[in-house]
Amino acid sequence: EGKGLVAFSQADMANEWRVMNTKEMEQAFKEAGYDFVWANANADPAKQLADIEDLLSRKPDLLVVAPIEFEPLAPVPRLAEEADTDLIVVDRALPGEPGTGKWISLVTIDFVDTGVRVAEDAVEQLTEKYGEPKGKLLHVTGNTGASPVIDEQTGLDQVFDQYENIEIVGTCDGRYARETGRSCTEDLLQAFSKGDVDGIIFDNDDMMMGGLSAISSQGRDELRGWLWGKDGTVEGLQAVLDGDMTFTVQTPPFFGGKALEVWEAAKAGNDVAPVQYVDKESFDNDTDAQMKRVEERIEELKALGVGCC
Amino acid sequence: MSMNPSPAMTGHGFNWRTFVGQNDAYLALIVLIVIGGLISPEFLTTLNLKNLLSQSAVLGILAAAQFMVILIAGFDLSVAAVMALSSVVFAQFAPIGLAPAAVLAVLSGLGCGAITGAFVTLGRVQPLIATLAMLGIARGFAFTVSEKSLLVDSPLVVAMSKSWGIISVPMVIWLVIAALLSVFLYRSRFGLHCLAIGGREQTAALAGVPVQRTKFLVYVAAGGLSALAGIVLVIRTQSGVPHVGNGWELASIAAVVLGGTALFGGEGQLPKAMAGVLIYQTIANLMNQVGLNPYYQDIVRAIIILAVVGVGIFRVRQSERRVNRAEIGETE
Amino acid sequence: MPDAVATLRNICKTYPGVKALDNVSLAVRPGEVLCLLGENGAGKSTLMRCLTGAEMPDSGEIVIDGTAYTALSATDGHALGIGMIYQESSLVPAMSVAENIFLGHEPSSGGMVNRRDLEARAVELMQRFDLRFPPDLPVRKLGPAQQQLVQILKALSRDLRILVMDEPTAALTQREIEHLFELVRTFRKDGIAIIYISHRLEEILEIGDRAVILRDGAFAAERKISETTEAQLIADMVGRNLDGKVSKKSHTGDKVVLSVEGLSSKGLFSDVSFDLREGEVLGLSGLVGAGRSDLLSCLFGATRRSAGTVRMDGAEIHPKSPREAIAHGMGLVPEERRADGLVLDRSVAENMAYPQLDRFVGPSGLRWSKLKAMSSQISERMRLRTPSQDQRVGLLSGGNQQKIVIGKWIAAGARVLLLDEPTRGIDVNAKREIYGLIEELTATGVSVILVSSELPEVLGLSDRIAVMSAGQMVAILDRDEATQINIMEHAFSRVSAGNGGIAA
Amino acid sequence: MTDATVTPSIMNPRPMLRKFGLPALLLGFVLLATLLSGGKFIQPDNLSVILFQSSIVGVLVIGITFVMLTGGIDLSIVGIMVLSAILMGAAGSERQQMMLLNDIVPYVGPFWALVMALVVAALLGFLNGVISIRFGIPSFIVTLAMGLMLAGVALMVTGGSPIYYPPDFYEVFGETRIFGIVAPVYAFLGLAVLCWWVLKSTRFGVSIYALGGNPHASQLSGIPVVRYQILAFTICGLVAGIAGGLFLSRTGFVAPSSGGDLLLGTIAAVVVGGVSLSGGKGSIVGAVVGVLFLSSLSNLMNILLISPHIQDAISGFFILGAITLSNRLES
Ligand SMILES: Nc1ncnc2c1ncn2[C@@H]1O[C@H](COP(=O)(O)OP(=O)(O)OP(=O)(O)O)[C@@H](O)[C@H]1O
Ligand SMILES: Nc1ncnc2c1ncn2[C@@H]1O[C@H](COP(=O)(O)OP(=O)(O)OP(=O)(O)O)[C@@H](O)[C@H]1O
Ligand SMILES: O[C@@H]1[C@H](O)[C@H](O)CO[C@H]1O
Ligand SMILES: [Mg+2]
Ligand SMILES: [Mg+2]
Repeated sequence: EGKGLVAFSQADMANEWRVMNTKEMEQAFKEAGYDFVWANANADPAKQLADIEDLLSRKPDLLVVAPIEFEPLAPVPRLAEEADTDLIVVDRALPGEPGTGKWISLVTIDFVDTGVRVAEDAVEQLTEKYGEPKGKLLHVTGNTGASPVIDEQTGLDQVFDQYENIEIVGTCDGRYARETGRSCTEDLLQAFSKGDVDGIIFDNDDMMMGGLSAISSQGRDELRGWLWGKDGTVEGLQAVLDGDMTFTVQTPPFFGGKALEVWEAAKAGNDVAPVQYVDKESFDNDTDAQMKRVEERIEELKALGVGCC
Repeated sequence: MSMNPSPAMTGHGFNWRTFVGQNDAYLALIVLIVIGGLISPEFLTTLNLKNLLSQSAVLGILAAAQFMVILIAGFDLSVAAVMALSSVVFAQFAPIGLAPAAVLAVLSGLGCGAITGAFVTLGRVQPLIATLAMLGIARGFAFTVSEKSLLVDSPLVVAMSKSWGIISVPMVIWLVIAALLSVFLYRSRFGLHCLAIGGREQTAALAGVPVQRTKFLVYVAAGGLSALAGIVLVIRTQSGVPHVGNGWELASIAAVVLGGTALFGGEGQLPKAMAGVLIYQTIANLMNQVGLNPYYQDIVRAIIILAVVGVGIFRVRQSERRVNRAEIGETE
Repeated sequence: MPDAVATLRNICKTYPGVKALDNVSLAVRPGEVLCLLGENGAGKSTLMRCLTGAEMPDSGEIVIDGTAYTALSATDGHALGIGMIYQESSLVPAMSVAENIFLGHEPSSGGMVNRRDLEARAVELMQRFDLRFPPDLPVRKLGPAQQQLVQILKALSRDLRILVMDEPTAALTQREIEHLFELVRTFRKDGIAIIYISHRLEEILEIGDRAVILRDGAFAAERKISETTEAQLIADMVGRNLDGKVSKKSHTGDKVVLSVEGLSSKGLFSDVSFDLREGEVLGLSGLVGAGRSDLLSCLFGATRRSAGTVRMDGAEIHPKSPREAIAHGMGLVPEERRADGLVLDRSVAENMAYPQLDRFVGPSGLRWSKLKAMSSQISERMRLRTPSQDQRVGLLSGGNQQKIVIGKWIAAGARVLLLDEPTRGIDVNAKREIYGLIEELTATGVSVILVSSELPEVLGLSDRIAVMSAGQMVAILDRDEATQINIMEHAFSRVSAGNGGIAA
Repeated sequence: MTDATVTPSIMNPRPMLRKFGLPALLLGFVLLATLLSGGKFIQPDNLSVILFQSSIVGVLVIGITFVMLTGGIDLSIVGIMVLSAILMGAAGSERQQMMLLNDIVPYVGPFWALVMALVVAALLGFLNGVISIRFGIPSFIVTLAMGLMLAGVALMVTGGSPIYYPPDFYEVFGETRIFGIVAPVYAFLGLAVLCWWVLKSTRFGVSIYALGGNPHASQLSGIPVVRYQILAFTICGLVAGIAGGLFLSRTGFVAPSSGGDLLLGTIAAVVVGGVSLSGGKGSIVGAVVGVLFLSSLSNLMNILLISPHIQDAISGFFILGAITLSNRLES
């Protein structure tokens, strides 16, 4: 009936980012006339491996994997080889050589770079505040051990290691979720009174929103404008406009169109780059131009059906 | 007696109901497999059966650990965390050599089991809470060993993830463990003592069964088995994964109960519990096979679990109705 | 006289709020049957549990073969050849007969058990009692009597020098009791020391050599059986003289309170009809398993009725739950009081109040003071021995527990009392008190259906006696025409010798 | 009572220990925490943070206590909580309606959304009760399945996306302070007091303990066992629904995957608080103390900036130690 079967293994469906990621993936391939099946690994690497085995035994023409993590999915390229199925990996990477065997391409985000961008903005702000790069920061992280958390940490460290007077004085695992982000912030605010710290870095905008509730509730308004996030969600961007968050990096969840393009090109015999980075954009509120861009971005996202009204 | 002979007391001819009763878990599995074959053309292929068996191996070994603990009327919520710990220990030390790495991994599991066992027996901490605490402890240690997953780059491990027909290394390890343990539990004094402790601890103690020692050993064994599951996980994923297995503690309990084990101890057969694992895993496999939207997969799984356990219980109730009164339900 | 195999010296044991044993000493010699007597809660079981290692005494010592121990473990007890048939069930319901018998000392080599061997040995033991059920049957499928027999086999399966039997006959039929006594006599010949606890004095007079009587946790008296009488033993137990015979005036009125017609419960009993009058005691006799308990629980709405009608005060009733039966004025004292009659973890007061909690609910919730006042009033009336109304029921002795089970129906004002073996396993004094209570209650118009396996009790208390056999009511005898003999004849009437009934 | 066998127990030190051992242990913890944190732990500000953080788990614990007293368990509380929060947020806010990817829930306005969510929560609890009690399937399995099922339903209802724009009510409620303490804390403590009273002073409460201790004897004493068991599950469901409201009022946000770590936390708290898994034993007070203890521990570790990696390990050892010690004190 259709042009062929495309199977997609999704890491989890725990946040809006993943939901959009799945929706767009499905839409892209279905509109192009393919049959589309997918499985949700619920953030469990062992389950994701089993999902991939199950999907491959249906002999799809293409397997798209959005890995939970790098290491535990090491067997995937070999499995694709054995099943004689094309493989495209999106978002996070897998061990092995994209562009060899059945693995056509890796379409990814550079998470280390995300960490670097956040850290550089923090250095800039602190330097502005004190006239020299110094200050104390708190860090509310995503799930301990998750690969973006680790990579972004690497990025942060790369930058902060250059400034001996900038220090991360407290860390808490906010598990990428809003409520836990709030609890973490509440506790950290108890540990550090007014004047003890300059700002807080959050591993995503959702946790930043939870942290913002804690800040309002505890009357720690001195921290408004000294929050960093990641993802560039509508609410996050709104917080940038409101001056609560100072900076966020957008990580777009849309890989389907790109994966389709890459696959069809490869099928047509064209050369495709084995590793491709999706563009990302930083959002800041220092200048009017930046503010304008944030407003625009909010509208763009709304047009895509994300965020509201 | 003249009025109500209990089923087991009447004659020795073949009794259809008794047969179904004694083999319910296997029959449920067969029914599921037949249904699978009918609704999905790929279900009964060699490749898929190999996948299914290999996928079941890790949960299967965890369920064997869980089975022993449930048999003595406990629960072990730490199985998956101990597995994760063992997998990272193994991965961490694999560069030194696979054998020493495996030994250290198993030791880490036995150690966790010993701590749990000591608190349950000497500290009189309820098993549920002791193993819940161990869940945290083992995860903490796992993250301390390695914050992120560790790739095991050994050619041997890669070789072990190959398969021959439906035979894979994880499957073989699982089945060997399950078979040995089944025979051991059925034939040994230790196994009988576990049943007695789970059935009525007070009675076992009065009969001179070394209750505390047996319990302690069960937790140690469960720790060791969980660690073996961790090694099998490494074979499957080529990595040690500190955060793997969230939710598997409840899945292992569900699988064991699907296999007809009494949830509160004292009754059960390991081979049936293993059939329960296959039922659990077959459901997951089938849903992917037929491409069921993941949004509905949890719902379907829930319904099947309820149905299998419900039918099992209904059947037990039917066969025991007559003699219910004879049960002396001492509340203790 | 041979030396003692075991001597208990100055044993003391205190439970929260109760001094269970107060400086008790006792010696037992090989080849004797030492009977231990005392009222409920006198401390008999506790003393013996100290001997077998099931319980640790607070002070005192246990001397065995010249070695003094301050405390034994269960394992020590087994190693020293001390076995006990416990009063409460000591079986694992889900395990087989054979597994239960050999639990803790399974014949094994290298830790492995040969089940065939295990079962063969079990069968060998079972033959001593003429028991024929399969050794691989889970014990929970057995009736209470057979379970009791398995417990006896379990004790006998070990090499014993001392055998303690705590109420071994409470659930047995006459025939099984005789088997047991034969065994006891063989043991005596083999030089095994036997400590026998029973509330049935006729058994003690038949089998015992010597009796030690405990009262309120302390030693009260010692008697040679050949030189004592039932009356003497009773006097020792209660500390005063009591008349040993059961008798009761008739208070039967004219009004039919309960009228049962063609009542059946599928697979349990069928076509039962009788009338119960105001103030009447209707005895219900029969062999174990005849269906008496099932009849009571059906009347009480606890099991389904498949046919027949029940009228109360002329109006048809059809209780589908105990709750409805209670609303009609019934109360059931079940056979297994610990399992079915009490919530052992809760207080005396609460247990007394369960059937009528509504009565104590005021606008601001339960009125505990009112509830406890009721409870202490009933306690006093029943002469309940408890440190307070807040005491956990599980900590009281058997007789006192039974008083609570009955007391709650008195408190609830039940008009028809269904008593299932109300005096099983309780002492003479408590029995007496319960008899008195029945008399007192019937005098006020309460009607009673009394199931009892003790014929003298049924004969002494009942105004009429109904006999059940294999699920049918085969006769209703007037008090003056009933004798032990004709009751037994009726009881056996539907149980042919061939299939032996439950006792075979 | 005139009784010779009864000796007064004033001389016995055990009851004293039993009574005061645990409070002493808790006091010890508070002192230790205060010392370690250089006084920060005991600051009124911090205590109110702990209370606020405890409120959600606290409410869940109150609900599950009812079920556990009957000898059952409810593993679907978090599922119920999340679903009811989703209903409150989705059906109660027009703005949210436009965001839902699936249009299964109608807009009914904030008040009716709240009512609807609570009714659904109670119904789900009722369903747990009916299936497990009427069909005799262990509640462990029934509620495990129910939890799975609700996770699926939450995804279906929302199409996977979270609730961002619940009715304003929740935000206002979450931020309203009375004597410096936020309203959700009052909701939690108020519910605790109410349920404590219910268990102590109603026919239902007294019966719950009875049937948890011995269902058969309770049945034969005329207690409507089945009805009360089902009622306990229903209350638990309803209370989980209330927890959903509190969840929403903490961050104005709920996603189908929210609350993933609350289930084990709830069970830990309730068992640490002395509620027995086998029924008939335990109290609301104990359970609430269990929650406050665990929340304080986690708050303390965060204040002390203990690495998140080993926090779980530390609290594991702490729980084991505390329970062992309190067992020692009691026996
Ligand atoms: N050995 C047994 N095997 C199976 N069921 C038994 C056995 N003994 C008794 N029963 C059960 O007992 C019921 C009938 O006995 P019931 O207890 O009503 O008689 P009873 O005359 O009251 O005897 P008892 O005095 O022991 O209570 C039957 O329904 C049966 O289920
Ligand atoms: N485990 C226990 N905890 C608390 N009190 C107990 C316990 N066991 C027995 N008692 C109390 O100790 C006393 C002695 O009880 P014991 O069971 O030894 O009496 P008994 O003579 O065997 O009575 P019965 O004839 O009823 O079996 C009673 O007051 C009883 O309530
Ligand atoms: O980068 C993305 C997003 O930040 C999201 O929050 C989770 O998955 C990651 O891969
Ligand atoms: Mg006794
Ligand atoms: Mg009976």
